[in-house]
Amino acid sequence: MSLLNTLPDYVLTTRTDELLNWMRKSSIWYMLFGLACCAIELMHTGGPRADIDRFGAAPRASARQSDLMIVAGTLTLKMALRTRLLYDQMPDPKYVISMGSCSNCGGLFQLAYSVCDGVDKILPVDVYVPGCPPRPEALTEGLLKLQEKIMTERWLARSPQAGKNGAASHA
Amino acid sequence: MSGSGITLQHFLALGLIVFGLGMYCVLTRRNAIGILMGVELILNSANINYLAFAHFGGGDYDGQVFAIFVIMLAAAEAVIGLAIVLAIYQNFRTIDVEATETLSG
Amino acid sequence: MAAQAIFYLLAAVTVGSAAIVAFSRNIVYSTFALLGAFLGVVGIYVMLAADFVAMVQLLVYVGGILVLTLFAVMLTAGISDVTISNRAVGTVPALVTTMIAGAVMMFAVFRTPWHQAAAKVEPTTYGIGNAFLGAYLLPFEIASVVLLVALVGALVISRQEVKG
Amino acid sequence: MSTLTTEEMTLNMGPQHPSTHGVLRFVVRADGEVMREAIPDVGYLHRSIEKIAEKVGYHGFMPYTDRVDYVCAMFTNQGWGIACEKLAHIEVPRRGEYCRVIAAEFNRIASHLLSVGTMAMDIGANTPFTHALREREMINDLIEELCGARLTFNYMRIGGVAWDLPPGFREKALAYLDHFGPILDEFNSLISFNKIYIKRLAEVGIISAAEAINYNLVGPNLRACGIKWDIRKDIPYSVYPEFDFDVPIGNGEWGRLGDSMDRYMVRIREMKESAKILRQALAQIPNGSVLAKVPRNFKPPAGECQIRIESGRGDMGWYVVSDGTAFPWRVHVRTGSFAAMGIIQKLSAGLMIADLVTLIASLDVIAPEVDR
Amino acid sequence: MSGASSYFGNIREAVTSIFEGMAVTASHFIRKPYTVQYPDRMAVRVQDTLPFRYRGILEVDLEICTGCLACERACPIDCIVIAVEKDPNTRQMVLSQFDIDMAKCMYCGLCSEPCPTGSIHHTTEFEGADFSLESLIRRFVKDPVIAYKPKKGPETDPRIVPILNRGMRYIDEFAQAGADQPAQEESA
Amino acid sequence: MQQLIDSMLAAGDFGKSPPRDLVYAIAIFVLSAAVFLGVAFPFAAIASWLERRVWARIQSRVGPNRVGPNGFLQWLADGIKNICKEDLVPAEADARLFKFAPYLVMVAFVTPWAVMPFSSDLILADLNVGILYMTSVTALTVVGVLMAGWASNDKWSLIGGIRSAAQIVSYEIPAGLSIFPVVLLSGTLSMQGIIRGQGWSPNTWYLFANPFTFIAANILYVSALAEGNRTPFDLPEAESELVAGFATEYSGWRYLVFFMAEWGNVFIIGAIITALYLGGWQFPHVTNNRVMMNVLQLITFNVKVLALVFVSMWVRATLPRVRIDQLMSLCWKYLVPISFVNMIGTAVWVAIWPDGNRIAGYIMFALGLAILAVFIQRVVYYFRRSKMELYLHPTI
Amino acid sequence: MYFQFGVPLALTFIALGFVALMFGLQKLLAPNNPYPRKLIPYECGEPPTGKAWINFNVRFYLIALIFVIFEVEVAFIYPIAAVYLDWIKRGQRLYVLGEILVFLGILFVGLIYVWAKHDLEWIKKVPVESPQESQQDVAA
Amino acid sequence: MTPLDIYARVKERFPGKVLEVIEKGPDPFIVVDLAALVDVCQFLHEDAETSFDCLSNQSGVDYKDRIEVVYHLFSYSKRHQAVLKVKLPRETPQVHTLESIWKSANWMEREIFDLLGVNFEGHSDLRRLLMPEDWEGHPLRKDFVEPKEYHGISTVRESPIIRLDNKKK
Ligand code: SF4
Ligand code: SF4
Ligand code: SF4
Repeated sequence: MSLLNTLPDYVLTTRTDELLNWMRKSSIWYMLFGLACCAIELMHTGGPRADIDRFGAAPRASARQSDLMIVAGTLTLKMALRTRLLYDQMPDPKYVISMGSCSNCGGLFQLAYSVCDGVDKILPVDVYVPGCPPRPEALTEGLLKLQEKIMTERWLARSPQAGKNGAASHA
Repeated sequence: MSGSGITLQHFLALGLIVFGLGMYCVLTRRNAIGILMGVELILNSANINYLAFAHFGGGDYDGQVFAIFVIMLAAAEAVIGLAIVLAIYQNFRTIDVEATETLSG
Repeated sequence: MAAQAIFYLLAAVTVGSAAIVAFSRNIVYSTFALLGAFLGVVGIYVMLAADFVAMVQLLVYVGGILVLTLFAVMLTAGISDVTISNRAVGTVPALVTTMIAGAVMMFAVFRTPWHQAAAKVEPTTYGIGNAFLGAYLLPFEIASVVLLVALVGALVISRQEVKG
Repeated sequence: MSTLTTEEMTLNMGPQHPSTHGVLRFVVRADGEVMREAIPDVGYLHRSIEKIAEKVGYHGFMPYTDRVDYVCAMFTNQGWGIACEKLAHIEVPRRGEYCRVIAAEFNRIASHLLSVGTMAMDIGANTPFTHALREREMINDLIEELCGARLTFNYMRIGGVAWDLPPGFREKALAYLDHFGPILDEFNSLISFNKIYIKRLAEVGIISAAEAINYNLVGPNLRACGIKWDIRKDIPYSVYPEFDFDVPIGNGEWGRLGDSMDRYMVRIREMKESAKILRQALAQIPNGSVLAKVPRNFKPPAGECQIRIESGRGDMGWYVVSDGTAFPWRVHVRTGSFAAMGIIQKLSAGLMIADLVTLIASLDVIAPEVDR
Repeated sequence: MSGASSYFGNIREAVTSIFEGMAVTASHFIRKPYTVQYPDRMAVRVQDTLPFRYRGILEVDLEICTGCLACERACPIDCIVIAVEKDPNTRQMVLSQFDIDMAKCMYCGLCSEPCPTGSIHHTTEFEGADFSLESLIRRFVKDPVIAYKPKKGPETDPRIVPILNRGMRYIDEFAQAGADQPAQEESA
Repeated sequence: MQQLIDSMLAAGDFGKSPPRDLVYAIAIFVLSAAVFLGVAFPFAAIASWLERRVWARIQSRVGPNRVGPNGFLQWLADGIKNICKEDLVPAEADARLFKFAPYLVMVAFVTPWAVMPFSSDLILADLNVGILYMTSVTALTVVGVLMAGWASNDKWSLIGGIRSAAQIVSYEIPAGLSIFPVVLLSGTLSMQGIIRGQGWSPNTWYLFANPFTFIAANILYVSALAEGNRTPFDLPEAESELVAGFATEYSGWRYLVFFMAEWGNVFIIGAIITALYLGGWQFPHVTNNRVMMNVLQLITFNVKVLALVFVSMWVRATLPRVRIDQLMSLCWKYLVPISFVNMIGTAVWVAIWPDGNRIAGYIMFALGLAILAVFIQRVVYYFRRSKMELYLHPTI
Repeated sequence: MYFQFGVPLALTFIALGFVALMFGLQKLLAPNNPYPRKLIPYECGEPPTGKAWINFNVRFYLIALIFVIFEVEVAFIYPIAAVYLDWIKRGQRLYVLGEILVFLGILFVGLIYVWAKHDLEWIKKVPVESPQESQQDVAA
Repeated sequence: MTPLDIYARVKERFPGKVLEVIEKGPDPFIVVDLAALVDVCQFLHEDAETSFDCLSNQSGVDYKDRIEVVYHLFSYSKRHQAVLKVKLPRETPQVHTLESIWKSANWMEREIFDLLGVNFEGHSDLRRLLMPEDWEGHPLRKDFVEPKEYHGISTVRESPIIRLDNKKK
């Protein structure tokens, strides 16, 4: 049994929530999940110039240990099924950043017959990052946006609208 | 260890129980590796007795030296035994002792 | 008092694990349970003031034999159907035999008036070393030769399989 | 060996796997650590670019060519440009050609940097990878000034390039090239000459020259087998004849001819050559226009042509069929990675699982090039 | 190479090469990091360091948009939607809608190339991350505006002049077919 | 602390009178808990942050610097994040063993701290078989890792686990053999005894006692790295081949346990080398104040250990990974024979100079300094060649 | 000595307790909604093919086998090494030295044997064969 | 040799098998009789004069009435190239594989089979290469219509922008 969203909304619980959220947001491990061109920029984001490790975001190879799936690139229909499985295998709380036009809405490949127009057709997306490809700083900004979102989540305290926080998210 | 209420019998009894379990294992297992495990248990119980007697019997080093030799022999036995087990396994695709008997016979 | 507690704890660990080894139907469980048995025995050795032997037990049994056994288990077939990998036969006669043997020895153990003089508890490494270099020199050398032979023999057996 | 061990196990490498560059999948039939074979399964990045070409016009297809091989998009741009120019008999101004060459060679360096970097990372050394990324960042800055994008350049147009060199570009480029030489040596002494690294690469995935040709390997992979073949020299296009550079080939000095180490070293040496070309190009770039007059709705005469250019991954062929309308009838790209993927299954037999990773990296396979 | 010598040769090479590698990494340990601490800990905003040509998020200066629809036609993937009709009584072109779907745009710059006034152009802005797709659609026309009509002579309206200059400068960046380049390129 | 233990040891074995036992038990628990919570756990946690920073600098990055001062609280964030993470047990996995493996690994990571010689008085238990104990408890890790790999019922995990086990056991041989030179020189197995056999000045360290020990120390370090699954021997977690090795299926806190164990082992490796070869806590006798001395010794010891930890991080950032067959041949064909030679050589050496040879000490020490000098010269050379100004974005 | 060996025991308990405590914390703090697709073994996004509990490569077994023997020998040397210095000091140099040399010599012979017989090499090249063939010669 | 010489040589070696020779355009090519393709290629591969050791490119084109498979041959030893074509009926396009001559044909033929539905007899494993196994139709055919959904994932996405004026561009 877990205390999530069960405690009444006292100052104490909300403070604890803030602490927990702060900790969770500063240690976002993202799954190495490069699909296409954007994957190169994803590498660069982990690279020396725009070092996303500053925010405690480290790449993880296995879906089991990652909190964040950065869908970087064109999601083909063939890949879509695998992507959904990978997303399922991630333990809660889990988040998705859609990076680049392709994963936002298919982008320039809406004309294509083999491309799934937009990752939000198969996963719940938390943050959309525009660009083709988004430069590393843009992706970093996306990560910061995600951190904002995490900070607004209720963890222990009973949340006003259910299903908003990671616990109840996308079951 | 006098006075601590733990007497020689305690250790002997423990060794006895372990020995019994090991013996049961050896008798009943059909998996050759299981049998080897039983043997390991028996050897351990033997060691317990060695050391118990050594400790309560004035405590010279013979018992311990013997215990070490026993461990050494156990290692040798395990190595050879397992090698043989694998050899059997290779020839019969099973390490079920009875099956091997029938197969070899 | 504490000594009793610890003794019974270790005894429980040893016997419990040994029981799993003996009775589990899953060969892998038996193997991992062997670890518990060995650790318990290590504790018992320490209580018997044999620290060096205990360490050797840890080193050889846990570090060596157990790992070897695990590898052997993972090498042989039937791991995929672990639940029936460790069938037991003739449990009843085995139990009877064990009981009888156990009873006899139990009798011997508890009826014999052992002369008990708990030795001084002291480091044993030097004593063992001196024994090795002194009285037990020959067995010691022979032991190493035995090990060498065991190595060669085991390798020969396995190799003929390897090279097919 | 195979008699003793095991029913073999079937491993899935990919599609999401750290080592497979982009989304490739390998079904590995392994026997313990040793592979029976690794069966490639591609198409996870098939974006039907060839079909899209038939929907968007000749001009509109240029941005899509960036996505055919995003690691060295300049070459795909150039290939498409050259193909259309050949169809419509358009003459590109010399300054335009020079701009193309400069952009392309910078891109070649960047591409090879990524290749060797990922190579090192797949073998477990992360530092060389990040250093390679750092150098790429610097090159990206230059290219960004040139065409305003870091990865999907869309720099070239049919009949030339879209932007001329910006002011001050030459100085920056030369400054970078001065910096690049020492960095490359440093990179070598950091990883290339490391004993462990050599041991990992040497005598892995050996390809004989005949095999390479029969499997239609191209570019560095082909040269590593000891064949001195470079489109830039042997079927010259653009203004390459005006530069003097030589074509590094593999010479099995670390192991056997045509092994992974050779492929790796060929790339390292090619970077040096590209730097050489760049210096010459920046020195002797002429004045003039960079873009030929091309009608906005471009209608090449009906016909077909095939052109080959030397991209970062080697000989890239563009086969274009035009029916005289504003839309190409059929476009087919033959890329280096495609052929390289074809040979992996054969090479993989008897390697260890760890070697598969280095094999992929050493062939420098890029998923979108295979799938398009 | 004989067995023994290769044996010790291996050891020697391994040791020396590792020695070198360690030296390199050590030298990097004392170098300054290359990181640009976006977003907060940096002297200049990244946007300001990007070149003028950088193809970031699109921007439209409605003041100088002529409503010629060249950009809409040029875009290969139709992510620009412009609604312009002629006002019957003032017979002026009125832009009632100018939307760009930045989520779909591929930042190729094909649209800003044909624009006569440089009204539609890429900025160096790249921060657009958001929680919903709709918010990525840029709607430039709040309420219908009159399209810009190029003058014969130079532009006079002080409000428009700077915008138009900027637009023209942007246009000039693009290579003109056949035209020779201004000399300043060669001064470079 | 030492007095306490002494008094108890004097009091001999257990069970004179119940309260005494209670005192012992409580004392043991409190002290052990103090060492675990005060040293082992924090270090294991903080080391992860440290390595990320070190790596980042070597890779010309910055590394985690947002949580707390210079990102110092990164480890806390990771920990709490992982505790807030869902805890998955895959359907096909063997749940019991899957859940038990982390415990085993944790035990294997904690128990060696019993003989960690922080200073002349600060040591939990100066076992007279200390070093033997230290090497043999690592065996538990093998079992834990095998258990994890097997129980996950996932191919990557299985390969990772078996690789790891084979690797650890193989490298126990060179490690064990490289310990003997010290035992031969000092004639004892207890940590404190070995350290007392050395002096504070480098030329009296066993590292420089004779050429063989010098090589033995390096071999020991290499084998220890291999036992700790550290690069260049991190095949079990080889990210690019096996996804995350035997920990592939583990999530949340369970994964963190493996993580921590690896980090703690780095410290233990450093401690072993320091105690055996680098003179442990030895510090010139500047004051008679026992507490002061202990503090100084504590600092000395930790400085040495942390230096070694730093080296291991640095190595990890530098070297690529070896292949499994190369790993084995390196162990059995290079390290083991050489450590044999070392041992024989040392035995002869001791037979000739039972009380050590001072001149040899000085010579070896000078040699070490020379190597260091050459190294620094190379570093400076590479540093000079780099163009700093280009490192920075033209306009930042 | 008991006291000293009490410490490892205590540490063991502490370790177990600590891990368990954290698990308790996780139970409280972590969400928990497993569903079948989530519990599929991780295989890079593919649904798994074939079972993972397979027999493994004998190479590792041979390594372990050699290891055990050497491990035992190492265990044997410890006490001798410990008393070595005393015996030297007691002036029985050549005796103990010869002793150790003989012992190590025997051990070394074993190593030479293993080496010479190529039990340390990793047999890399498997005959590329179709599965059914491999089945046959396995059966053979 | 120039392509034309090569074509002439092929002509006199295989009389009547070369259906047409197109000399105009950037790349002249010949259309070979379907039945003779393998022999011609074998000849080109082995003949000392031509010795085409590499099949550098193989692609299929769907003209509305027929499907053509195009072979770009190249010779590293002689440094010359040639273009062959075969015309296939659109309903049952079938041609013999060249895998036996040039290994590189293997994957290219798989791709053509996948995208255009040309059936290569004697191919070692003729599976779909790029598209999923359970995909219907051959995308590069001109009459291919994109399916509305695939495994429950709809493949159409209407633009979120609503045109105010209802003119269709
Ligand atoms: S968004 Fe652009 S850059 Fe990213 S994957 Fe799609 S096409 Fe490539
Ligand atoms: S940049 Fe390209 S995709 Fe974007 S609106 Fe302009 S033309 Fe269309
Ligand atoms: S933005 Fe430029 S191209 Fe587009 S309609 Fe306005 S003026 Fe014409």
